[in-house]
Amino acid sequence: ARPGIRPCGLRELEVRVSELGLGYASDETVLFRYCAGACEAAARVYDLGLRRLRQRRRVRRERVRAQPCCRPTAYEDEVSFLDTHSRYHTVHELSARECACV
Amino acid sequence: ARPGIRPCGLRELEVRVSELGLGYASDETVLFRYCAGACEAAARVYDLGLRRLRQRRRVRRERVRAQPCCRPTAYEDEVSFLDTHSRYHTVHELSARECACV
Amino acid sequence: MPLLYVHALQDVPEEVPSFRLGQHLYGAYRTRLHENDWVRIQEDTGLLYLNRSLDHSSWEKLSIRNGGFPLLTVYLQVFLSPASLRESECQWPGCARVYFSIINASFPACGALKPRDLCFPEMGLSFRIRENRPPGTFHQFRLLPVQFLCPNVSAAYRLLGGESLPFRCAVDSLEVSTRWALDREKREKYELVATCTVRVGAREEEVMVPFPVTVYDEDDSAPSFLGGVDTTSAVVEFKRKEGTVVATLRVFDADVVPASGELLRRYTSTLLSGDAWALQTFRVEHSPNETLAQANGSFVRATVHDYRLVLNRSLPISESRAVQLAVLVNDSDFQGPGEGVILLHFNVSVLPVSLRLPSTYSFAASRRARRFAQIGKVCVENCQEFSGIHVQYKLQLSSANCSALGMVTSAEDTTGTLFVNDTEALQRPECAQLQYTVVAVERPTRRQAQAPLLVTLEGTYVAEEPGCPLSCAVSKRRPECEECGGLGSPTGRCEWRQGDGKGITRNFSTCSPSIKTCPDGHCDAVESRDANICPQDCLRGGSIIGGHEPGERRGIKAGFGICNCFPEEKKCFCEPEDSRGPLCDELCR
Amino acid sequence: ASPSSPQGPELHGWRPPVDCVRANELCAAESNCSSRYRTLRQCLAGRDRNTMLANKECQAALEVLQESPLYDCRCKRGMKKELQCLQIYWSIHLGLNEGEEFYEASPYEPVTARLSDIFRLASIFSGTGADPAVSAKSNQCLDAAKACNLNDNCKKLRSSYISICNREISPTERCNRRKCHKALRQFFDRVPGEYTYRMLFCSCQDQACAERRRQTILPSCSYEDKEKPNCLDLRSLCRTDHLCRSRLADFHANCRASYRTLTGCPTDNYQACLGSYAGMIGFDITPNYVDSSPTGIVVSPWCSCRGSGNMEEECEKFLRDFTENPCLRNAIQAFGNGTDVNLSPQNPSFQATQAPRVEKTPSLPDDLSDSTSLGTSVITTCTSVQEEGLKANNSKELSMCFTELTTSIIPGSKRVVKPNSGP
Repeated sequence: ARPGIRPCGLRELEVRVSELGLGYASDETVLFRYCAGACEAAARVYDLGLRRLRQRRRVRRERVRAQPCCRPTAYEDEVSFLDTHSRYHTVHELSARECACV
Repeated sequence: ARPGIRPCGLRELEVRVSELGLGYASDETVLFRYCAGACEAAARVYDLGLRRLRQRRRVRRERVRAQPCCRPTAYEDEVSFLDTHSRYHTVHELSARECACV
Repeated sequence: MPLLYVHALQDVPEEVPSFRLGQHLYGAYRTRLHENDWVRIQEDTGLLYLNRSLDHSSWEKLSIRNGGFPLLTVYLQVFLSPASLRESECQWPGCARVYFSIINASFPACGALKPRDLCFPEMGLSFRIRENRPPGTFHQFRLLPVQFLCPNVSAAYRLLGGESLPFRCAVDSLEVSTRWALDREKREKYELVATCTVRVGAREEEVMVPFPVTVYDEDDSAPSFLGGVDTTSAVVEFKRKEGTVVATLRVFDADVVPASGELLRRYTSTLLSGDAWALQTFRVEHSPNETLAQANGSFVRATVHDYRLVLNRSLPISESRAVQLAVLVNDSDFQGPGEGVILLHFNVSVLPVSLRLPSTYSFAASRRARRFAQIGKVCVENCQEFSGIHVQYKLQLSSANCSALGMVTSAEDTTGTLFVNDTEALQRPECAQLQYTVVAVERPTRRQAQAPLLVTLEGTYVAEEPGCPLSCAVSKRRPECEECGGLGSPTGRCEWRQGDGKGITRNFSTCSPSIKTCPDGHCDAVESRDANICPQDCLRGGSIIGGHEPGERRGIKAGFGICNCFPEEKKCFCEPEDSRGPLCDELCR
Repeated sequence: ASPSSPQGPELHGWRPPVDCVRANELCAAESNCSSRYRTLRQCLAGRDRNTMLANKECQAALEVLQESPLYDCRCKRGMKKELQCLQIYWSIHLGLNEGEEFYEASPYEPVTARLSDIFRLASIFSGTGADPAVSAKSNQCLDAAKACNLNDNCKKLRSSYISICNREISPTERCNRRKCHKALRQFFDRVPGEYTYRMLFCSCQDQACAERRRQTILPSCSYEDKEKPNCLDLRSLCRTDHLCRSRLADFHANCRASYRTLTGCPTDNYQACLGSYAGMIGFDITPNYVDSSPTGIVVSPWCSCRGSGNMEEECEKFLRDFTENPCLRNAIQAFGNGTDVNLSPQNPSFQATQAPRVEKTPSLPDDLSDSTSLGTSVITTCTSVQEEGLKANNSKELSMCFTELTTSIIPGSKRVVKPNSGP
């Protein structure tokens, strides 16, 4: 891994609900957890083979991913907040709870 | 998914071992199973939120994936073959066994 | 009707054979089919004859019981009294089987039979005669049933082979006999030819068939020293490990019995010595091998027995003594004359081993060296020869506070490896020369050797590049490799080894702390102290992704293209050079 | 005891055989039979088997058991409780047969399936539709590997034995041979012959193909060893294990060269021979190709006849059953060329297999063998072998084959009396 690229893991960010672009008008701040980082060490022979076959155009032109993704493997159930019209909302699976290279 | 882009699933391809680019000089043919296809329907609130935060540069410039990947969730144990020098090799996790949008 | 003569050769001249038939007829796979109501034998002459016809119903009963084969093959047993063998114990040489194949068809006209069938049995002739037996008759050519059923047929037989051979065919009785006792050690196979001139009416024809005789062996040869050598001397010095072969002597035996299954049990070897210590310290290993020995211009089988004197336990370096051992070899089956026993002599000198180190050691090391960098090797005299000798190397600090180095012992080649154990002292200007004493201690005797050891530090200390991985092996391109250091690098910088690029090869491209020691297919004593030093050699229980050949129990023996590793994840990757582009282009968003 | 006798009405106590596990249950349910069977097992367990078998009680037990279903029970390859069935079989037959025979009756039921069934399925399974004859030009062994790799079950079991047999334990220990043999047995037991035969018996035009064929069972682990044991010692070792003993007996029963059949095989059934050959793989007696010559098909167990003592001929005869066996060679070639022998309809009821003694066909004019007149029992003289002296020689067997008109002779006289002249 070159300097600066951390391996895949859980990151945290304090954000206002309105920044999430979900359309809720709320000033509340929530903790947004997400997955980020490199998955270099998680590749399998599958990835090597798929990449080579894709390079040789042996794989049909479909959405194909020849490398693991750093993605959540578990989510936080829900988060609730009061909007500016004094109405409560609950949002499911907003934050990641666990991450892995898949 | 728009016409032509099939949903994420298992695909099969008969390939010669030498085509996999792993360095094995073998004429044997194996069945290579891989995951391909679109994951539109699998997005969560997490993805929406992360995409928006990345657009707003609120997420540091790291490898971040704001959309589910079509990836194997299980692999075939192993496949063995004889190379042109009459030596056997066993390769682990070459083929996908199950796929999912993660 | 006469069927055939059963002949018996004597063991001793005065023996008179007497023949007796078993009660039953046996079928396939030795199953008892029926009482023998049809065939009788003449007690004195051994003539087998049909005493009662085998009618169709009897034939059918026998055939059904025998499994309904198209060809009814049955046998009866002929016993030689006085041996009181039971029906179920028909064992050669006291009992033999006579097979009858009974076909449900009428006998052809004599003229229709081919000369070959009028002269010789259809399965051919083949004899096995034991050596050292008095001469006697073992065959007679005439086919009695043919003679009985085809009286107009006349057959004259001859045995070709020349006068020098031990067989003769009597002109009148057509009996074939041995002329003298056979000796297998002289010749074990005779490929004779029998001829038969048959006259049926005006027609006369000659037929030839092989007449092979195999001579069976007896244990009539005593063991002897191969090449006359019964004594050998040997020295035990550096090779002191249990199982070491100290010396070998070979015994020749002209016999090939007992066969391999029994030989080890019946051909015994006993270690003899007046010295109890010797009996505990050595053991004998016996391995027989069949060989070919020259006899009268041809070859016969014989046996060579190897007797290896082997260390039964590892010897401490202090042990020093001279011993004489004998191995009593006993061919227990040998029938004489005399004893089948010989004595092999081993004179063994066990020398002590003294530990000597060179007068002084001096090494140079870079102040930029990283932890576990290997500085040099120490080794007592002849250490490369040692086996079964356990020497431990230690380092004693002479100069007060510049402790930077460590010593580790490699069991395989009994050397000590000097390595950087603490980089903090390398940064201090006052630590320019590190003085130690290296001590070599042998277990279990605790004998020691010492030598002064001086390490001169060179160059200036440089702090580690930020963001560099702990292990050189992580980098998978030359630039990122050489701009970082890693555990085990003597210069503070990793070294890129450019491979030959020939498929899966031992010479794969990789980033290494020191190309001299890693990767070399061997996870040495220093490298095994931390997984980050040389995962290429030491990875164990992890996975190697990509074209590779695993090492004997660990590491990468051969790899394809560039191999890099992630020790924390216990993973290595071997990928072709051209796949160094980004793992995922826009297509896989 | 011997393989199934002609079907049809119960002739002289003949009954259709059941498997030995079932026969054992039937016997256990019947007090007389179960007590005698217990007695027989005690007789066999005794140190000196022959002495034990000679005593009255053991003899009585044998007599009773000859009438029970245990007498001619059989087993099936790959059946559930195959090993238990074989143990029961041998517990009976070690009692019935006095001592070791060169050829032993096969405990398995005769195979009726034929090679042609395999060819049809082979092209279906492999999906290649490749008619074996067409693919003769291509590398058949490589095609066979492909067919296996494309079938999940075959691929999985093939990969399993390869990875086990190819795993080096230490510099001095090449592999774990016991585990390798077990994995090989599982492969040949659980994968249909359409795949396994193609890998084992593919026909080759070049050395690379032949070497691939030789490598099928990873001989460096499953077959070769530092030294070659004596073949008779190897046979004895095999016979100490019921499964190995059964597979060897089955090989002899189905592959032993017979001069009286079209194909050289006892029942003209190449499938039976190939099946029993493959059945020995994964045992001490594992056979393999001795070299990678494409056309010269020579197979052999890993053994030699050195150290045979006086049993050298018997050892060489045992080895020839592998190395110079026309039936086995024809069967392998037939499979490789995609041909099976088509037999004109024989007397279907007469399915009995070949007698154990291999006798050359007596040189009788063919027509004579049909002109049988009842009441005259005919024994044709066709052979008189080793009529040599009894005591000093190894004349274990004197073989005579008789055609003889009914007659009577005067015992004791050297003179031979003309036929029908009466005493």
